[in-house]
Amino acid sequence: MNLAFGSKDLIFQQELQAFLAECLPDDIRERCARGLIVGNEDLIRWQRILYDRGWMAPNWPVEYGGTDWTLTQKYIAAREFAAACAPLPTFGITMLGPVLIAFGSAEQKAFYLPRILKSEDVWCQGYSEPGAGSDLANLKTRAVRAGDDYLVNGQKIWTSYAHWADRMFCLVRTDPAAKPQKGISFLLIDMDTPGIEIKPIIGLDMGHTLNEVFLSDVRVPVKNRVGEENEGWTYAKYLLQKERSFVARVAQSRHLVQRLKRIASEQKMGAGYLFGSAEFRRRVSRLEIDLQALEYTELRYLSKELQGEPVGPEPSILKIRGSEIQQGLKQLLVESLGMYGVPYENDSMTVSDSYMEVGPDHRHGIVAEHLYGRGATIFGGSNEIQRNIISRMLLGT
Amino acid sequence: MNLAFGSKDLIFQQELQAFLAECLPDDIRERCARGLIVGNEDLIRWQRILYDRGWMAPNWPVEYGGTDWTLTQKYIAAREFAAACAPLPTFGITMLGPVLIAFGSAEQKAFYLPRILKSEDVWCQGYSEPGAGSDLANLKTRAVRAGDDYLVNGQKIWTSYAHWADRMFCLVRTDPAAKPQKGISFLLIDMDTPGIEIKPIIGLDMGHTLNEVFLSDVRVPVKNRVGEENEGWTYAKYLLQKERSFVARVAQSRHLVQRLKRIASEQKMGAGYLFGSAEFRRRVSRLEIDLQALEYTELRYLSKELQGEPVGPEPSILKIRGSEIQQGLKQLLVESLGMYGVPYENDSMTVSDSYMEVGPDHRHGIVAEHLYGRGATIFGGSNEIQRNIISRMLLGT
Amino acid sequence: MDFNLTEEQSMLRDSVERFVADHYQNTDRAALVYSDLGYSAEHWRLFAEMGWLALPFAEQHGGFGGTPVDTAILMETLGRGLVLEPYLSTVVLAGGLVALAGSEVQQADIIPQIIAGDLTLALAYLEPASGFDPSHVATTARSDGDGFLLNGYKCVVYQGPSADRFILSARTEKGVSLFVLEQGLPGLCRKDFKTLDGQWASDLSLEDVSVGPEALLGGEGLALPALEQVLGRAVSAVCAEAVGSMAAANEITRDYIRVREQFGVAIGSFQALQHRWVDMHIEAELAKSMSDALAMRLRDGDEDVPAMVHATKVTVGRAAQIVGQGAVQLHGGIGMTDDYAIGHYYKRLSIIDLLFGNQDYHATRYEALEPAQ
Amino acid sequence: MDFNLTEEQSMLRDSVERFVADHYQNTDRAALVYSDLGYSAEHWRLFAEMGWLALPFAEQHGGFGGTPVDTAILMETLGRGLVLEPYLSTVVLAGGLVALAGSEVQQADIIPQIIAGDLTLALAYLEPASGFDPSHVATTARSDGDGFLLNGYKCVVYQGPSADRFILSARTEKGVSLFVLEQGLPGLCRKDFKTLDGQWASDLSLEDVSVGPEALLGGEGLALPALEQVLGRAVSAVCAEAVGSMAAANEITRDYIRVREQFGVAIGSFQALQHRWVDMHIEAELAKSMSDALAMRLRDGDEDVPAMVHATKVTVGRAAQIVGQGAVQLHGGIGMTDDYAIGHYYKRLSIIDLLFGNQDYHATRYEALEPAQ
Repeated sequence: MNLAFGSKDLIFQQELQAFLAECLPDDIRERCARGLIVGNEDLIRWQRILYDRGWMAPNWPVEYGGTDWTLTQKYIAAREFAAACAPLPTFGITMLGPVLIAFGSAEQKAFYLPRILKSEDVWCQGYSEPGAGSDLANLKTRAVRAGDDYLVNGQKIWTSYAHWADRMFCLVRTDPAAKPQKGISFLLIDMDTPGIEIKPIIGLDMGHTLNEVFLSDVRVPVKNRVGEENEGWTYAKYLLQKERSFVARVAQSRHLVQRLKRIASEQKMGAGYLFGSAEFRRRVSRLEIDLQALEYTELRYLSKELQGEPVGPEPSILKIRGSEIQQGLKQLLVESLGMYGVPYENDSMTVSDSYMEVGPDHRHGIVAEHLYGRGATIFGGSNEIQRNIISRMLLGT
Repeated sequence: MNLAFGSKDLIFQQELQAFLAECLPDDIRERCARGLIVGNEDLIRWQRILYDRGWMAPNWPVEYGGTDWTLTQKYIAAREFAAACAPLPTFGITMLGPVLIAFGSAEQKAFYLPRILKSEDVWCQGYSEPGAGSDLANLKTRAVRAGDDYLVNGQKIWTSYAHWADRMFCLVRTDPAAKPQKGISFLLIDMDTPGIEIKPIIGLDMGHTLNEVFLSDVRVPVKNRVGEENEGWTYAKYLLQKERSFVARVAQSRHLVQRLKRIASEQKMGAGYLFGSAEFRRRVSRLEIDLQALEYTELRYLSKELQGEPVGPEPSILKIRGSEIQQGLKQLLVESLGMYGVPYENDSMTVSDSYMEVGPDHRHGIVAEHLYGRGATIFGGSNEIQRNIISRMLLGT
Repeated sequence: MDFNLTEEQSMLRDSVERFVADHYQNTDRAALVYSDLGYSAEHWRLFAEMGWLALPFAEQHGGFGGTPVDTAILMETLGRGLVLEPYLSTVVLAGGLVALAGSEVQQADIIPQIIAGDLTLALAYLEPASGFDPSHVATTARSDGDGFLLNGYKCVVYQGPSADRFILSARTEKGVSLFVLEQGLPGLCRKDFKTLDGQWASDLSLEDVSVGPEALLGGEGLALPALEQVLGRAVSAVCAEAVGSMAAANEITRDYIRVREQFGVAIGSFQALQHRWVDMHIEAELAKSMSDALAMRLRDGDEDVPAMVHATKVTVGRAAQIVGQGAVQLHGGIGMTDDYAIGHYYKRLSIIDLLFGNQDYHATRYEALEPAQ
Repeated sequence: MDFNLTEEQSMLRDSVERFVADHYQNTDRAALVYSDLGYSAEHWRLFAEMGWLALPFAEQHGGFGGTPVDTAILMETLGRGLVLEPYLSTVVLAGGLVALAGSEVQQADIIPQIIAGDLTLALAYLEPASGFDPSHVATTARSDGDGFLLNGYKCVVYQGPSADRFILSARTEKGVSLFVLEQGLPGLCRKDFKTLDGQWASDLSLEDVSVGPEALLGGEGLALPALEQVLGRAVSAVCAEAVGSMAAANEITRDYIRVREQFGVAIGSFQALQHRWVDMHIEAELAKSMSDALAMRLRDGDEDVPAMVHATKVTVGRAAQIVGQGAVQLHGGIGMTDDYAIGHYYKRLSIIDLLFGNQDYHATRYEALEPAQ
């Protein structure tokens, strides 16, 4: 047993830190630090910097433009990027890339992967449907062969950033007669194809990140199908597993703890400071300790993975506890504002940088991040679903 | 809307208080105040005092030796008895009496009811079986007609005070072919009938209140059946509903709060007093406030009942919250002892009055009551079952 | 002992229920939220016509002499509909202070106008460094001839943009005092903003705002007992409102999980969801009992009212969090959208948890009533 | 970074597992609990033979120079079996103090005897008014010729009846000091009792107990740093033990709810029970990570060890409560009986929550390391 990272890893970590300190633009760092959404142009600006450094796709193999980082180094990198308040990698990098690399045709890889690396394409994920949220096997969007095309009809929902996207990777039903999890195919769809209509969903935070995507007789060339027809579920499951790595979000939560402590020791509350409230203080330290436990758990699981143990319920455990800690911290951040938790403007995050000029500067972003964060226990497999997964694996009931 | 009790009720309350102050023996009050179990002889000594006063069976009609108290007065009485640390009424009074009065034959009423009032019979309840805990419909104990008798074979479990009991009221299966909830009969069994064997179950608290009761070819006269054959389930349900009134145990919990505050403000903990710990203080006040809310909820439900509204999920709500508060308070009481939560003797409650002569006097009884109290969320319909009941009534799912 | 409504109280509830059904269930609440006023002037006239604005005031001023119990009944029903009209600011808070502390002249001036629906007011009592403590006042009112010169900063004044007048706390030589200020006084600068729960509010900065002696409400330096008493009634009012909002949120959630299907069955058939809903229901039930009892205790002027105010706000605050968060979670994705009603209930319930002091504030004050040794 | 066991560590774990399987899974633990000794002298000889009693001691005293990680591996496995032998008292606590603070003479006297299994010790550091604070010592040691006269009262000394010697803290003119006392000294009076977790313990009262200068362990007045350091290792040891007990409790519970039927199905098919078990499992997983990390940090002598000690005890304490209470609840009636194993796990886990300081104590000390302004 050994807690320390090796000296090579420590040098790697310093290299990352130096890069992030020098190259991450201040305005982008500032938005991320406040939990505000980073606009598409800003995101691309940052990604071009990453691309120039060769670090755009840490999770891809070197031959496709990825890195040769070890699993430990990938972990360190994810942590350092988050600690430095860099934007998270996009769907194209985290989700589509691995699927194309594993299951795509040579042409698909040659065409799409470089475009993702160079930020020439922004991708969105067409997964959920009104009747298929937790239960993806219930997909209804139909794709029917018509010559060299599929004719796609249906509706997707909760599609993050569809309004920024050039393309969508998408699950569609190609064989309605098959069992629910069979008969699904994986298509790549250009968002400017006729028949696609995007309708914004305004969130609890009054921001626009989610969308409905309506597909009416959308023609998708058969060559845009990834892998075999009716085998899309297999690829989706592969992708889901990728999605669940590094889900604990420890570095992000640590940043929340730091913000919280800074505010609580600066914020006057009547006769004293907020941190003088023993109850508030205790709630902060409980969450800080929980976060420490989560971090060691993440490291312990990483060390099992390095040893070659197969992945079991660990990602679900990290997701459940990570999201609970995030929500707890965001709740405390809102409480730290006292009555300044009340003001809220609907365009404070995405449409413009304008925000209320009332209250202390540190309040900017906190309520929006809190509201948006209520989704952490809902999207990407709700915590109820995660508990079912763990139960199925360990109780077998 | 009106919170105050009427002046008649207030006079009634004073009368009760005066009686309890004068007539409840100090040694019995002391054992109850510490949450220790009161021995059978002591119990009977107290019941004879109640009988002389005419208050042995407040929940029975006057013509059977009960009282003419209104529902409000019964509530006040239950509260005052608990607040004065009087023993709780026994199964004969609370559970069997109402069933006999509603469904018993004239002979049964004439014979059994006076004997209960005079504490000539101690009753136990033969309900649960190894395979029928939450699911009483799964009863397996068989009763087969043999002339004027039933021949009873089977096993009961969790039978409180069977070792003190003269008789047992008991559910047995008389028609195995009927649907699970049909074919059950309600029998009155003398505990000295040949074929009955009692095996103590030692509890978590190392005390002996629970038992297994084995029945082998036990002859029970048919005249000892209450009501119709195969209709026992109906009577049992009636009894269950009686059992769930006054389940919040507010007065008992208020007594725990008082003990807790007294200990916490007397108990040195390092440099200060326990109550100087802000976290401990907050946990006490949270529970005290919860208890206040529970008490007003009990009163609000009582006022609905007085208005004639049918009983719905209210008893389950009171049971869930009441048991959670009790367990929370008992946990805090143990914590208030610091390291003196560690000593524990196995006969401190029932077999003898001897207890460790270490630690402050107030520690006596606390750990035993805490351990015994873990059962509050299990027995009498577990809290999971209570939530199912509420869900069925209100969600209809 | 009786928690049931009298006939008159039932009639009051029924009339408010009808208003909510007619004006909030089938119209576009969002349009009101984004209007300049933030609520409907037409509704406000209806409030006046129904006599609701007269409810708590004494008969000598044209009021009905209603009690905190009546206010609670009204507020609970308004809470079911997430009603936006400024009853709390104008009637409970400002009206309450005028009725309690105002001179005869001030009462005769202000109360009939409130009752007629012609005057709205807002209360400015908190400051950026005060937390939730009304006694922590840095704003000053310096004697200046007959009158006063006010300087300072007040924060998060609900209905700040639309109120005709403010009642504002400031510190004079004699202590914390209350002043009635007209909108638009020179030196009184407003920063307006929308609130999380869809209302309008303002921060106020005061620079040498000059007022005459008639602006003083109640005795100089005597504001705190009146403020505390009225804030206690306001706690009762928002707790009742929260009780109504929680009942509605639980019903909406119940109806949703009964019909929403996943894995081929209604999600309400999953035990984990059932039990979570049951826990939300239990919280709401306990909150209702405390809210009702607090209103009765306020009416009856019981001695232990302060402890009961704090205990009720703690109970209702926690219930509001559990019900609000649970309702969003049980809705899943749709709970995260602005279009669907449940999110608005969640937001209002979150705000009520902190209005007039959050759980920590009230628990601390509750404990201070019975100090540890 | 590696949480996996080395080959040597795996061998240690396997050997302890075999011991537990051979001696605790098929024999009558209750008979040991109610024996005069409270554990098995034969087992203790086995501990010596296996080298476990030598594990943490330096090679110069015949030890193996093991680290807190090795102790944690041993304790975790002992925890799975609810093993009764006094490893914690004799080896971790008393042995740890002698190794850390003892003179060469004391070390050469005591440590080889411990390793041989010939000497057991108990630590007496708490008093009725001290809470969990080792610095709060009212027991006095007055200079008396060359030696000392001890007066005072020590409470809840685990293994008090069976230990050959005590290590006891008392206050001299120079501050808190440690003394080694033989059982049976004149004026040393013992009150013995069973503990909730089935062991023997004692309160000790001291009336003019006279000891020579050689009884002083470490420098006069210098006890606290050594005590704190050894208590930190003891926290690590009991946390590891709790991790083993929780793993066992969760497995026993899993196996029970898989087979126990109600309403015609295994109760493990009810989602509410499944999710509760999952939450117990998650708590145990997090506790395991903290416990492992603490052992490594203690071994590596990291700067932030005190914070980590407090954080780990808080985490493990909460997990112990949640797992222990949940295991009893999921068992239903049978969980409430003394016959069935789960109740004994619950009791030991409850005790571990308070040994060496409960959650409140450690959270407060954690916070004190980074004071609020």
